[in-house]
Amino acid sequence: MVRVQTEDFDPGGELEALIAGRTDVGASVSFVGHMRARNEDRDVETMTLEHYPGMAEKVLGELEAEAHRRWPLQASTIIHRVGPLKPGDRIVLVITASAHRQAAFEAAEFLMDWLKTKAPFWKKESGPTGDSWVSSRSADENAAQRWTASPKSK
Amino acid sequence: MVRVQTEDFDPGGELEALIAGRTDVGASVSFVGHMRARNEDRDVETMTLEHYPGMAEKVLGELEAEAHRRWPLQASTIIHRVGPLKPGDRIVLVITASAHRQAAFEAAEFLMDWLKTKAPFWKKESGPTGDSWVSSRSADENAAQRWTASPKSK
Amino acid sequence: MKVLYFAWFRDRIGLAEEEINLDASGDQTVRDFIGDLVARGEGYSIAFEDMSVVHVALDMQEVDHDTLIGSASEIAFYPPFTGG
Amino acid sequence: MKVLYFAWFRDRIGLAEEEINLDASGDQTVRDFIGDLVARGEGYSIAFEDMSVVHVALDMQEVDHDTLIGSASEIAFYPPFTGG
Repeated sequence: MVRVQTEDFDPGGELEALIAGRTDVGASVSFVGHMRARNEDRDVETMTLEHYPGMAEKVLGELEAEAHRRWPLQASTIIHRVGPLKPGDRIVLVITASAHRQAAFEAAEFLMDWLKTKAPFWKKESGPTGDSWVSSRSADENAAQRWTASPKSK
Repeated sequence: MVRVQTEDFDPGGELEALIAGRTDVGASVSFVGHMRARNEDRDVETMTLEHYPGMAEKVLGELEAEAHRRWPLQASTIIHRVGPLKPGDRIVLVITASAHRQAAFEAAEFLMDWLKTKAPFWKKESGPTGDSWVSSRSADENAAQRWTASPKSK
Repeated sequence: MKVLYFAWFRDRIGLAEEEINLDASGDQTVRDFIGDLVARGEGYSIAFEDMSVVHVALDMQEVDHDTLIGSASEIAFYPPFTGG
Repeated sequence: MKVLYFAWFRDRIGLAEEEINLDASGDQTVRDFIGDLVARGEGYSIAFEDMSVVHVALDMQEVDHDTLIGSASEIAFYPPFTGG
């Protein structure tokens, strides 16, 4: 399940909704991205997330489908917020559920790495020194490259 | 924070309690182990978790401290349930919080791998064919071995 | 064709979207089309100054600069993604 | 010394814990002590049949079978861990 929304989300509630009543899930991994008050030595008062409506949902859906092709996942959730956020706010949620933990961990990492480099979202930071668009990080590019080969476990 | 308890836990509530009010956390990973109704082709009606009181808490505390030595974690939670559990019940919770996602992911995996092989808990499964103590899995031993070298990121 | 600008493309060009008619042949590449845009004014030429950070989607599918626009109904320009 | 048995050690021996006095010298190894336990009866000998799965903690610290018991006040026997 994929959602792009301005509202906050409830990580525990989303996990519950995803796997309630199931008795085949042995492991779930929930990743939450949170907004920090400092980023690369700059104070950030507001972060505004822009997205490409339509394409964002499409790409997240494709990433989720790819994760299910690569790992034996039983269920997954991807939620990305857009609009203005404050320090401490939740930004993104990825949940993966599987029979065993390794698939759940790997698929969650994969989804975050690819989401960062392949999904049309852009961050603008506003602080005491003005507004600026966040630059892409080479660390994120490198992390995404890890997954071009076949997965470690299946 | 480490806890061993018979009661259920609330993954979302524990995450909230762990990082509420903080603005330096950029990433949190919450792992939940859930009880499955089938394990290695056997139906399981009840799983009873036994532990070594005192030593279980001590070892979990040592594992948590080791994770904080290896990765730049800002906060963490480990909760392990004991006593009788039913299919679908939550068994274990590990939460790691860090400025960046890679440390949070790696530390959570590390904690689960070491917890499985180094913390004094034992599972007994009860099903239509009787009771039996769960055997340790070589896959868990191998997973734990990964972390004997130094961590991938710091 | 609907033309969309995201993030600092929108800031520099001063528009979130506009409608631009292509010649009907459809044999223009993305690169050709950017050339036409740059001729429209200073905002455009600043936006497309460093082509290494110009990313493009045709009908919501990422393409490279040599792709033919063909019969796409929507083209979008944006910098590298920074979500997550 | 307090002696604890967990999981199938407890089932086979039929006790969760017992108090056993060691000779005061403290120069017995874990392996020596297991030998004494096995002499106590069939439940013990079944429990300690396969020494490769006999894990031991002295005062809540895992040790190997050659460790001297010394002045430990608690010894625990258990199979490999299966929590998590």
